[in-house]
Amino acid sequence: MGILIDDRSRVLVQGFTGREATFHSEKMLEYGTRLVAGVTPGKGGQVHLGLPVYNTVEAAVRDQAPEVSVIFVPPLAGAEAIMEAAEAGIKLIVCITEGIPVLDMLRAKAWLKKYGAALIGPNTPGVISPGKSKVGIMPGPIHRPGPVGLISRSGTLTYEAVHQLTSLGLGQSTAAGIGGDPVIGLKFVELLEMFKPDPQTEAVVLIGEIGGRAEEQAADYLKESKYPKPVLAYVAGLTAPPGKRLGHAGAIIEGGQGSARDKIRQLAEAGVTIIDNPAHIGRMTAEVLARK
Amino acid sequence: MGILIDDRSRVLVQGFTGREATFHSEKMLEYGTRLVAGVTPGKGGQVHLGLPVYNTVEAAVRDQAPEVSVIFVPPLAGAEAIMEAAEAGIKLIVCITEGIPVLDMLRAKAWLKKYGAALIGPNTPGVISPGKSKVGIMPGPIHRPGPVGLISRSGTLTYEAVHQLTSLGLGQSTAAGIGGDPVIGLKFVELLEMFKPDPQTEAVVLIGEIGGRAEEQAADYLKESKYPKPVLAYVAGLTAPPGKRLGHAGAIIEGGQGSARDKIRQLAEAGVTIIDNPAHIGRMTAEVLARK
Amino acid sequence: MIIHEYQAKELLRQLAVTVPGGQLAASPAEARQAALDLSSPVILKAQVLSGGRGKAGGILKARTAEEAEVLARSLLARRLVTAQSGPRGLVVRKILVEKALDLKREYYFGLAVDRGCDSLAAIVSRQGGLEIEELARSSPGLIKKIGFTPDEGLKLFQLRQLAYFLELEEVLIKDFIKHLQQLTRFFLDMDLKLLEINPLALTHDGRLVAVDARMEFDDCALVRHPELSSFEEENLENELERKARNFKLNYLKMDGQIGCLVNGAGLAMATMDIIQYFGGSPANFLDIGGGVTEEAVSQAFEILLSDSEVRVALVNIFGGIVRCDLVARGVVRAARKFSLSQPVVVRLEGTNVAEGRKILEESGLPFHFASSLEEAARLAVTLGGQKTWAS
Amino acid sequence: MIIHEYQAKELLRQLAVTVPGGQLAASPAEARQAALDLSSPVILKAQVLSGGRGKAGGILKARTAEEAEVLARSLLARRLVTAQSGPRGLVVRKILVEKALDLKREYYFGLAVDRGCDSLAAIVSRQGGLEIEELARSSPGLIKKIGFTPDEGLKLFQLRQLAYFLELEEVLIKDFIKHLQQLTRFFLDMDLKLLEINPLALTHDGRLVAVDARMEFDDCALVRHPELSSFEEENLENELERKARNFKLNYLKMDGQIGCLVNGAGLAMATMDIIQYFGGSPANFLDIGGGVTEEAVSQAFEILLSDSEVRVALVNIFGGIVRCDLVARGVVRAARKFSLSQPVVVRLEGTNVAEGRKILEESGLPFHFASSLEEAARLAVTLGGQKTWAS
Repeated sequence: MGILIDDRSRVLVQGFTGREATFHSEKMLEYGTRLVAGVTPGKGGQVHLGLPVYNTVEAAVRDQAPEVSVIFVPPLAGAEAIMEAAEAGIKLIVCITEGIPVLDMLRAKAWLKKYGAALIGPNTPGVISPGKSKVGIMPGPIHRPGPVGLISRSGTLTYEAVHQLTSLGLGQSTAAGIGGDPVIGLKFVELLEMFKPDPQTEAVVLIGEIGGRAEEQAADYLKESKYPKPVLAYVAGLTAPPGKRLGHAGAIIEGGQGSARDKIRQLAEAGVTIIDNPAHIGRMTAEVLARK
Repeated sequence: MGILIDDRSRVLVQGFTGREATFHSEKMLEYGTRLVAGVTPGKGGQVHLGLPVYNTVEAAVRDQAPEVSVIFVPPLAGAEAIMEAAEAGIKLIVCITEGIPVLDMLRAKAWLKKYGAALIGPNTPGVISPGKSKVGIMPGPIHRPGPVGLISRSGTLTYEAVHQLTSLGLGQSTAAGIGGDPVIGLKFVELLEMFKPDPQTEAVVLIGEIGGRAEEQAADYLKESKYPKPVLAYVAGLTAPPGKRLGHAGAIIEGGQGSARDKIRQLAEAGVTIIDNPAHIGRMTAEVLARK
Repeated sequence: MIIHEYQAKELLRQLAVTVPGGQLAASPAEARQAALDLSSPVILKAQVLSGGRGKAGGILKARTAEEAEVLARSLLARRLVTAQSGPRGLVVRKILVEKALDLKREYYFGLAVDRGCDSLAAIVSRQGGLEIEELARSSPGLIKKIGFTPDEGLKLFQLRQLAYFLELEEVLIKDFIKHLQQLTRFFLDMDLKLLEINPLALTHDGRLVAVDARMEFDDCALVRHPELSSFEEENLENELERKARNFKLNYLKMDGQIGCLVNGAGLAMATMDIIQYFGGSPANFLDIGGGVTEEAVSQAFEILLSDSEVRVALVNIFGGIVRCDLVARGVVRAARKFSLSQPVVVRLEGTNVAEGRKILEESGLPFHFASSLEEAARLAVTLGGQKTWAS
Repeated sequence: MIIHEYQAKELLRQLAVTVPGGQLAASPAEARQAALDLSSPVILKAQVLSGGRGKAGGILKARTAEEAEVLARSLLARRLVTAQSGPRGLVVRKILVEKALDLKREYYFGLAVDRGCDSLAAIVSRQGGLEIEELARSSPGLIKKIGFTPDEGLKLFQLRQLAYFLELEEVLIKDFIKHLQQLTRFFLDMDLKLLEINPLALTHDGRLVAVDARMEFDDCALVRHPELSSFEEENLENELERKARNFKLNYLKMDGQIGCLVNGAGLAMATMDIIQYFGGSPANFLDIGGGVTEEAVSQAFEILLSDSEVRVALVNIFGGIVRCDLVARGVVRAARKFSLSQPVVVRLEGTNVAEGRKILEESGLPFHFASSLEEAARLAVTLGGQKTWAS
C-alpha cells in the first residue's frame, strides 16, 4: 500500500525533454516508475527515452491516460504547468520546480480548487513509495519498503531522515516532500489523513521547519482526530534568526510567528513525539515502533 | 406558500436613498413587504422611510439580519452590489438595475458561485408572492394570491400576463421576473424546480423571448423531469429581425440561434401548452386549469 | 454596438495584428485610385453592418483599377440585401478596397460571451470563412472552444492548445499567442461582446493575416469608453434610429405599416407579434423604457409618425413605473405638432390610467380607444386596412 | 527582497500617495542641511532593513538643525540592534530626515500574502504605529482583514468596508479608496509579498499620510522586474552576502564560530540546530542548492572561510542532485587557495560519496571525516573548542 502513488500509477513528465527532467526521468524509469509520456511544447510527435512526447498535457492525457504528473519546467512556467495538468484531468500533480513566484502559486491554487486536483509541492523532491514507484528526484537507493510514513517540508533533510531509518532497518511506506515554499499544495494534515487508513503505515514522521502554520495545523488536526498511529516530528530552525529567509522561500520567521519553538510546543501538546536532534530521527522512530 | 419570498422574508434595499429606490421602497412597504434596512454608502446612520441606513451590506446584515436584498443602484455599480450582498451572506439577491455591462455580470456570477447565493435579475421587475411580499417594482394592485406560478424574462409583458390572469379570477402563487439581460441569475429551470413541490402552485406560465437558450433548457428539463404540473408558455419575438437588439440586451437572435420559432417548437415537444397570442395568456391558463 | 469592418481593422492594426493593406472609398473614383495605389488585383468590400455580405454580392474582386471603379459604382448604387438585413437591405456608403492576398489556409478565431456557460469563450476553427454557427453544425470536429472568466483571462497553456489545435507551424506559434493575448486584453479592457477574425488566413509567404474582422461592443459599457463614441455616431443606419438614440429610446425600423409605441421590450415584441397574428405588419419596434419623460414620449411618437410607411399608430402602455398620464401628454403634444393624419389606436392600462384616458379624450384628437391588448391589435390591423406583404 | 523605507516612500510618491517631505542624509552635515531645508522640527530615521527601529532608538526627533546634526552623528556612528537584527546589529549608512507632522490619528494599512488562507489579504487597523502582530494579539477588534485573490483583486465594496471600518470622514473616503486601488494594482503588478503603511496617519489639516512604509518584493519574481535590480544592489547588508548572491548561494551571516556548508535549506537549518544542540554556535547559514557548480562550491567555501570569526568549518553534504565528488573538488580548490588554517569537518553521504572521499583524502589537506550527522556535529563543536556566547 502506501499513499498517493503505487506501482500501477501512470506518470506523465511535464518539461520532459529538458536536461534535469531527462536525468531524473531516466532515474525514475530505472526505479520502475511507470512513466507513460512526456510534454514539451514544440516537441510533440518526438520520442524521448522511448516515450512519446506531446505538445500539450491535454493531448498526452487523451492518448496515454496518466493519473499523475511530475513537473520539471522553469520557475516562471511552473504555475501554468500546474494549471494545465489540473485542467487536463490529472489528479495528482507533483511539482519539482523551485522558485515559482508566490502570486503565480496563489493563482494556481485557486485554479486547482475548480478542478479537484491534488498538488504536491512546488519545490519538493517529490513522492516515493519504496519498491513501487518514485515520482521525483530523491535518490532511490536509500529507500526501503517498510512501516514508516514520512512527510517533510525539506529535501536533503528528508534524505537524511530516510537514510537514518533505512540504516536501522526501518523502511518507508511512502515518503512525501510537501515543499518548502510559502504557498504549497497538500500539507501535513491532508497527508496524515491519507496515512491514517493505510495498513502498511505504522508510524508517521513529520519533518517541519520554521515559517507558515502547517505544523500548527497538523497539531490541531492530531489533537482533534485522536490519530490512531504514533506520530513523531522534527522541526528545523531553532537557531534561525527572525525575519530572514533561509534558503527555502517559506523558511522565515514572520513577526514572531512560525518559530520552531512554537511549533514544537504545539506538536508536543498534541501528543507528538518530538525529535530534538536531527541525528536521532531514525533511532527515536525505532524506539516508538518497538514500544507499540 | 409560493416560492423565493413570503411574509416572513426580511428585505434589505441596496441604493436605498436614491429616487427610484425610495419610490419603490414606499410601495413595497405599502404592500406589506418586511423591509428592515437600507444601504447607501456615505449615508450610514441616517433613518430613511423609518428604516436604518447603513454604509455597507455587511453592517446591515450584522444588525438587521435580512435574508433578501433588492438592488437599485446605477448600472456600473450593479455587479459590485450583487457581490457585496453575496459576501455579506444574503441568500436571495433581486437586482432591479438595468444596463449592467456583461463582463461585470460574468464576474458577479463567478463570485456568486463561491458564496452560494441566488440571484434574480438583473433588469427584472422583481419577485412577488401576492398578499405576502413584493420585492421589486411591479404594480402591486394587479396581483392576487392564487394557483398560478409565473416566470418571465420580461417586465411589462409580465404585468400584462398577470392582469389577464387576475381579470379572469386567477391569482398567482409567485410571479418572478428573471430579467432580460444576456447574463442573469436563476432561470426557468431553477424556478420550475422550486415551483414543483410548492402546494399552492397548480400550473406554471413561462413568458419567454428571443435570445439565449433559457427556454430550450427549460424544455429539456421539463422533458427529463416528467414535470408534475401543467406548464404553459408564451414566447415573444416571432416578428423580431435577426441580429438586432430589441430593447432588452438579451433580446437578440444570434446567428440563427434563439429564435422564437425554435423555442416554441422545443417547448411544445416537451409537452408545454403554447400560447400563440399574447392576449390569450389568461384565457388559456384558465382552460388548462379547468381541464385538470 | 457593432462597428464596421474597416473600423475593426483599424483597431486591429493598432494592436499590431496584421491586416491586408487597404483604403476606404466612398466613390467609384476613390475605389479606382485605391486600386491603383494598392496595385491590382484588389477586393472591394461593402461596408454595411451585417454578416453574409459575401453571399449577398457585397464582396467582389477586381483585377484592374478600371474594374474596381465599375464594381464600386454598382455597389454604391444599390442597397445590399443580406440574410440579416431584412428585405429593404442596407445602404452601401463606403467600400473597403483591399489588396487581394494569396491565401494558403484559412482559420477562424473568435472571442465571445458564451451565454450558455455564463463565461467567455475563445473559439478557433481549422476552417475559416464560413459563419461559425454553420461550421459548428457541419463540422464540429474542426472547432475548439475554451471557456474563461474575465478575471482569470486566457492562460498561456490554453493559447498553446488553440495554436496546436490549428496545427500551426512552430515558427508562427509565438506570434499567434502574443496576438491572442493582446486581443484578449483588448476584449476585456474595452468591454467587447464579440471579436471575430474570420478568416484568419495564412498567406503563402507565411504570415497570419486578419482578412475579415467583426467587433461588437457592449452598449451598457460604452459610458466607460468615451473614445468609442465616434463609432457610435458614424454607424447608425437610419436617421430615425439616430434620433431615437439621442432620447435613449429603443427604436428599430421595420417594414410594415403599423407603428407601435410601447413601454417595455417584451411587451413591445408581443405587440408586434400580435399585430402579425391578426394579419397586420409592424412598422417598427419601439420601447420607450421605464424612466421616460414627457418630452421623450413626444419625440418617440414623432419618430414613429415620421416614418412615411406608417398608416396607423398603436400606443400600448401598461403603466408600472411609467405613468399613463405622462405618456398621454407626450402623445398629444407630438400629435398636435404633426397635425395627425393617421388613425391612432390607444390602449392604456395600469398606473394613472384614468388620468391618461382623460387627457387623450380632452385633446379633441381622433384617438381610437381599446380596452385590451387583443382589441387594440385587431383595431389597428383593421384600420391599417391591408395584409402585410412581409413574410 | 525588502527595501528601505526611503525607497518604499519614493515608490509611494510615484503612486501619488502622500508621504512626509523628506531628504536622505549620509552624514551629520547632510542631516543638518535637510533639517534646514525642511524646517525643524524633523524626524531622523535610521535606514536599516529591520522592523522595531523605533524601540531600538533608530527613530529620533530633532527640534533644531543643530540637534539633527548631533543625533545623526550618533546614529551613523553605531550599529542598530533591533529585535530582528541579531546581537551584532545593523550598520546605519543612511538617515531619512523628514518633516515632523502633526498627527491626529494613526492607522495601519497592509497588503500581504496570507499563507494560512492561500490568498492575499488587505489589513487595516484603527490603531497604527505598533507591529500588526502585536495588535492582532492585544486588540483583534481594532483590525479588519479582507482576503482576495490575485485575479479578482479587491472589489470597490471591500475597499469601502475598509474605509468605513476605519471610521474615516466621508470626505477622505474617495481618495483613500483610489489610493488603495493603486497600491493593490502595484502590489500585483510588481509581485510584492508585503506592503505596509504603518502608521497611515491623519494629520490635523485633514490629509492621509504614509508616515512609515515597508515593502517586500518576491525574490522569485524579481526576474520579471528588472527595474528593481538597483534596489537589490543597494540593500545587501553584508559584503559576504552580496558575493554569495552573485553565485546564487543562500548565505546568511550569523554570530557563531562554526561555519557550515550544506546542501539543502532544511538540512542546513538542521545542521545549525545540531551544532547548537551540542553546545556550539553556527557562524552562518549556507545552502549551496541543488544545481551548484564546482566553481560555486569553491566560492561558497571561500565565503565561509573569509568570515574571520569562523574557527572550524563543517561540510555536511547529502548527495542527491548534488554529487559528493563535485563538492569535494570545490572544497579542495578553495582550501588550497586559502592556505587553510581552520580545521574542517567533512561528512559526505549519498551520490558519489566514495569518489568525494577519495578526492578529499588525496588532497593532503587536514580534513576530519565523520560518518554521520551526529559525529560531524560533535566533532565540529569539540574542535571549535568553546561554548557559544549567543543565547
